[in-house]
Amino acid sequence: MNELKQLGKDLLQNGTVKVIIGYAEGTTPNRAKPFIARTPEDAEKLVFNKYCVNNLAVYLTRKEYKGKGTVGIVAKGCDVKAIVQLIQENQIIKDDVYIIGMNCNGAVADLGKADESLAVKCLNCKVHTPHLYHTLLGKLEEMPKTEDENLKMIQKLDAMTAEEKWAFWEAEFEKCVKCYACRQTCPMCYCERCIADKTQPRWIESSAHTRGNFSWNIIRAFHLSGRCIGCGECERACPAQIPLTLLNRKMGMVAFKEFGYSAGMALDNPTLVGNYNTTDREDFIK
Amino acid sequence: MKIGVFICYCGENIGRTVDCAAVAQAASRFPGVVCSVDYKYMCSDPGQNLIKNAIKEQKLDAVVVGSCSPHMHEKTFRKACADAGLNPFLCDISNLREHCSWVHEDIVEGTKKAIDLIRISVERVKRNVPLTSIRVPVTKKALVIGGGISGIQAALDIANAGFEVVLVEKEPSIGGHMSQLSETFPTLDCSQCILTPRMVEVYQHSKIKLLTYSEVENVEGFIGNFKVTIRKKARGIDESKCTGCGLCMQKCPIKKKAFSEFEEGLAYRPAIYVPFPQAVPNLPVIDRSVCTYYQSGKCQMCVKVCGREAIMFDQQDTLITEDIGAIVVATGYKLYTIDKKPDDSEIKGYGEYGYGKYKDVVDGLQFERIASASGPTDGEILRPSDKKIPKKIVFIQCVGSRDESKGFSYCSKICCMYTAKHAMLYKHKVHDGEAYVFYMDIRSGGKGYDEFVRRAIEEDHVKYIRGRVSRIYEQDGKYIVKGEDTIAGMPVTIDADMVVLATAMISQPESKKLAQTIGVPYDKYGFYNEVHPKLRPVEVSTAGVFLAGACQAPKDIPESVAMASAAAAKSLVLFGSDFLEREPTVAKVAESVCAGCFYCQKVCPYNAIERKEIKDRQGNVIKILAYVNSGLCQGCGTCNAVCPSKAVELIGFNDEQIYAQINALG
Amino acid sequence: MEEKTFEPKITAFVCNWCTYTGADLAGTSRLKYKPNIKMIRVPCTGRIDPVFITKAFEKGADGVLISGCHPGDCHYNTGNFHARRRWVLFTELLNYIGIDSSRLFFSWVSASEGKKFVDVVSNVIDTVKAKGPFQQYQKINKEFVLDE
Amino acid sequence: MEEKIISQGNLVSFVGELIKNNCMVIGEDKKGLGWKRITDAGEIKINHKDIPSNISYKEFLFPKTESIFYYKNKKEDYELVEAPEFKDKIVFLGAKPCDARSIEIMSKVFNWDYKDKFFNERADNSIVIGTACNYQDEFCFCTSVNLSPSTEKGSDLFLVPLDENTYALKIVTEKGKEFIQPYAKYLTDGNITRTQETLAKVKSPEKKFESGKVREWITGNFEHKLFDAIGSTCVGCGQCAFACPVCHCFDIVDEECSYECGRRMKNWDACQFGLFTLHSSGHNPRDNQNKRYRQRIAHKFKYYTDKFDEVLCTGCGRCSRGCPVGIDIAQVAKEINLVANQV
Repeated sequence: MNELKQLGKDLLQNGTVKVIIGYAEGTTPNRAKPFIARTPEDAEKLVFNKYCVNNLAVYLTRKEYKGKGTVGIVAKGCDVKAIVQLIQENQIIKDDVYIIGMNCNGAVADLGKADESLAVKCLNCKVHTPHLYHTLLGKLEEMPKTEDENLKMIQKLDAMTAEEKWAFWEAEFEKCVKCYACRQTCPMCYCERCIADKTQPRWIESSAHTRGNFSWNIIRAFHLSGRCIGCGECERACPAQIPLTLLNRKMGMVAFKEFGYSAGMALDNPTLVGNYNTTDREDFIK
Repeated sequence: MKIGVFICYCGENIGRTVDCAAVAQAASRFPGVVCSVDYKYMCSDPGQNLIKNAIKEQKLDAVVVGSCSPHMHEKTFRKACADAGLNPFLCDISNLREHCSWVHEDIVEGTKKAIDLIRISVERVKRNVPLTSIRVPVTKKALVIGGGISGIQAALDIANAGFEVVLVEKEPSIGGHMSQLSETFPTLDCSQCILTPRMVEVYQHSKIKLLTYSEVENVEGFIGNFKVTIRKKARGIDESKCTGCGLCMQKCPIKKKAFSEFEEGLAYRPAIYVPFPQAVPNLPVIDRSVCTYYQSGKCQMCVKVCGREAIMFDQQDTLITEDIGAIVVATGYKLYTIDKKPDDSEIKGYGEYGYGKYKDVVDGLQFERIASASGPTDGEILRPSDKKIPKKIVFIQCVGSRDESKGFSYCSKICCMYTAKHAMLYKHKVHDGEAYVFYMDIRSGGKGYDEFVRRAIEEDHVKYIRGRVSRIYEQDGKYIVKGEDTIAGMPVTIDADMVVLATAMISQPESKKLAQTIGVPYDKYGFYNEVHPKLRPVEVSTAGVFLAGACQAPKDIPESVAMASAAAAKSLVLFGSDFLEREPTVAKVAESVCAGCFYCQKVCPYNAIERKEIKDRQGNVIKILAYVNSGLCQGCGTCNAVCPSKAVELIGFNDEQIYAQINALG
Repeated sequence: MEEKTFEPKITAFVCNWCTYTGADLAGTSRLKYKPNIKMIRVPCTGRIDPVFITKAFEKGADGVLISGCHPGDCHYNTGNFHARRRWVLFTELLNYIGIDSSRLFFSWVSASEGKKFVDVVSNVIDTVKAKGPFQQYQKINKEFVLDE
Repeated sequence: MEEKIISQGNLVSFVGELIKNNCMVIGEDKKGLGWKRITDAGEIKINHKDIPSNISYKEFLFPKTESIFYYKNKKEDYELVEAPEFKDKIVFLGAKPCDARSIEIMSKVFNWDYKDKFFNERADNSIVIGTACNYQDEFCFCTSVNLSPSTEKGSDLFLVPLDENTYALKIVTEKGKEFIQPYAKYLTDGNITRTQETLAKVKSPEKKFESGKVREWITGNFEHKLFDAIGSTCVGCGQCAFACPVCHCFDIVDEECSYECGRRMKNWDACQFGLFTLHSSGHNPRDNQNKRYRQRIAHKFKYYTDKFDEVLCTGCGRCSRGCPVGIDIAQVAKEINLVANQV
């Protein structure tokens, strides 16, 4: 990964970028963590490997970078999806980002464990090579084939009765502690004030009881419908291990099935919500 | 908070299924309610006085009236409140009649529901805020788009009332389709003769600014305050110098390269041309696609002959901006070209009729030119192929109209009449000729219209055959028309010399683009939609924009003119006051909350959401926020629903109010 | 026993121009329906936010009805088209969570469809009544009920 | 200190009887997510050699959400109804020393000027059955905050796993002694030497930093750029605070129950949230994540120690293990030590 360090150094040295949002080694070598390189010396610490699971696009919308020059970002395909969606939603300006695209062979689901199987998002990834970048680094390798247990679970849920579905989700949402790690790690949750924090009126009760947890998780899934780029950070961050990917991925599947829409794939795609077709489905409307 | 609740019996209308006294009693126990009364007729003067007095005496902060639908008396009660010094938007109507007493039978249940409804209203009204109507100034200048008869009429009416008009026409001359017509039904007076004086009047009118060969490029703003950008296309002529002598046209070496649009392709025109002799303005335009100078840099014959040095080859398009108060859209129609369409097209076309293949199969407008005294045949009926007089002529109605399988499902409305006219004109000029008309139904509603058709049949002996034509083919110089007479129940074959197709009227090809520019809704055919088909036929949902003529749907001249005058009248109503009063229920952005995702902008039907830049102390743009132009906003609230953080809220129907209503049900 | 006495609570969100007016027409035509339904008027179906629906369930609704102008008839041109697309997503989401079409209803009712309004409302009430109280939501609501 | 032996079988029977006596027995759940009320004694798991649960058992002392009182809307006024008193006996079963300490640490803040009845009702009714801990990973640092894997500090009763089927049970407090009295039948006499030998074998994690040094250093280095580097990657979720056994901040909100009544709620809050310090004026004194992370470190190692002479940390490592962006509090403290030593 010397090419990454070198590129980072050059970009910071020649002033192409102000900072580089990248990864550095975590507490142990089988971990990586987000890292902001500000000086050419910092660039020495940049790494990229299968432990780089975070979606760094979450940092792009930070206030400290707004209007302060170009920001470099080390981005996998899934991160680029987030970047594309953020550009579409006017959160970042395309020219203010320098994308160091990384050919990605998948990231480890559970950092620091002996079992290094890949994250769900990597199983069906269509962007091992990022679809938008300034410089592309890294090599693609053959990826191991893994069973998509997540998809199987979605299908299993689809087949359940309404009561069974409810029972499943009740057991999951009950666990929610409202730490909002799902929201905070999500690159698409950039609102100045989340609807969950709105107090007048309080549509979503801030208390972590089942009722408040239901409305929070339902509305969050709805707000992400057609916007979620499937990085899975919310689920990874959740201390209660609520399978949020089952929700967000399902909604992504709905968006694709109903409207042929995939979030973050192309800059000129019209957004899903915010546009309509006169022929949109309405068989559920009497 | 002091709230007054007023329950109306509406005679027995509410009282029969709702125990109004019990409702008032229950309401008096709601938190915040300081007075709760019931009365026989709340909308009557004594009833209203009851409200007014309570407001004054008890210093009420808000009022709930449990009565009929707000669509009935909201205005009445709001006014009563205003009269008593309470902001009218602090009055909420609870619909106890249409939504309760009239639809339920059991008085116990009806009363229970009425109490719930009042509770919802009380909770809502607690969150209402005083609002004042929005006053916006009015620019008293109209834009008329389209210089056909509708546009001319609208422009003249507005200008004659003393207001300025900008008339924009995309062609080099005004006049539109009407200027192409020979005679007009049902009077058979010469179209040019009645139109030309109007055209000249427009040209000479001190209040009308005429912009021909120009197109509307952009419309911003809102009712009373539009900012319109108009592209004035380069004619290649210095308008201030040209006298319209026509020498350039005569000397132009391009003789047989370009078909005349005005003559519907039945004649040629030079590269520098005035579309027709009576054109207004009488100024030529250079067709750059055929002019030798533009193609190869040579020739310049026109420059040589023009004594005024009026030719400007390097002239550029210019953009003109105008402040406009009202817009009349009168962009008219186009005729359907009926040739066979590609297989993937929604409209299949009529390849079997040979249009475009056989020169003597013409459409209605082409026949108008053939019959016109100023047309390519000087008014003699001659068929285009060999300039012979057709002895047998077939007219086919509903080509494209009323035909869902190949064309459009709507009726083009004027074809029955103009086909009868065509047949008559033909018979008047070719006395021994035979005229056949294939029709589906004869739709000749209108003053003198049916008489006109009867005249064609009875006096001029035009033969009407009820049925469709299946195909037309050429054989020995004749056109064999195969059809069916559905009344006789047998096939018909006519060996015609010429065929005239009454093709459908369709919307202008650019109609959708213009509609999106202005914000006019349109139907699937590209015709513009009025707000209400019966009661508001010339208004569109974008306030300050009115429709005239065939851009709305197929229609004939008298109807177009009437509609144009109506649109003019609507514009004049607007110009009658210096300020506009608008409902204050508009959306508003909380700037500290807005993240600038602009989903609101995407869903706004009125382009009312604008962008506002927030800069830091160094002048760097750090944030771009949504901003609602309250002049444009109509208050639908779609932005409010789609805003993920509810940074934009609809005043009058904001989240707090609706939340309170939902909560009051729990 | 409970089935017989159960009267469902239906909360409806209707647009001002079509369904609200259609309901007015049902009234002026003296058509009859059950009083289980209570309507909240909004300007346009485009204004209806999914949080209204979740909140209505939280507040004890056994069923929710959303109704507005037919596509193309929207008083605001396109509000209902945008609304419809969001509902496609939201119904799929709720269905996945376990709130299906026996609890959440959508309809287009124009200002002239007083009869249709009554049919829609009656169908909603009957369907929810047959389905029974929304026990699952009430269960998570339970801790909020103050014991007397 | 008295010491007894309890077999695995007896432990199950003991817990079975506790459950029968309506004790809330709180044990770690099977998935290692958190703690739950055990209803079947067969399910119990004394986790002395596996990774600690994601979330501590704090929620049973200081629930993630609880009602303070209920209110009823009256026409002119409100009627207030007290939340019901908490009377159940709580037994925390199998608390590692880093969990067992939490009640003592939190008690200080909940009994400082105002006596928080909600916490106290639960804490007073709690019995902590701790366990010696044979687990350690790169995130454990109990030894850096004055604890150790073998300490019985914080426990009322303390289990020392002697072998697969046998635990030594140390009776640590009077409260513990009183509690175990009725269940003496499950206990046999202990062997102190064997216990001591076992405890001596428990491996302690290396001491990573001096918490006192962190405290000292912060005093003079409030604006140090080190905090900027740490805060720059923090995403501001509350995972660390909510998983923490001793973080105790809460928020007060009112909630409607129905149209007529509502309740005032006490909910977990976290200093990493932007809203935590947001004034109603719109001003936010901690307007970025750097300041918020600094607050976390300062509260844990300085303010709490200044005021209560306790480090507000048990070294369980949950915050670091669960941090979605890999911020390791021990590493941060270590870095501060390094910087402090350079001066």
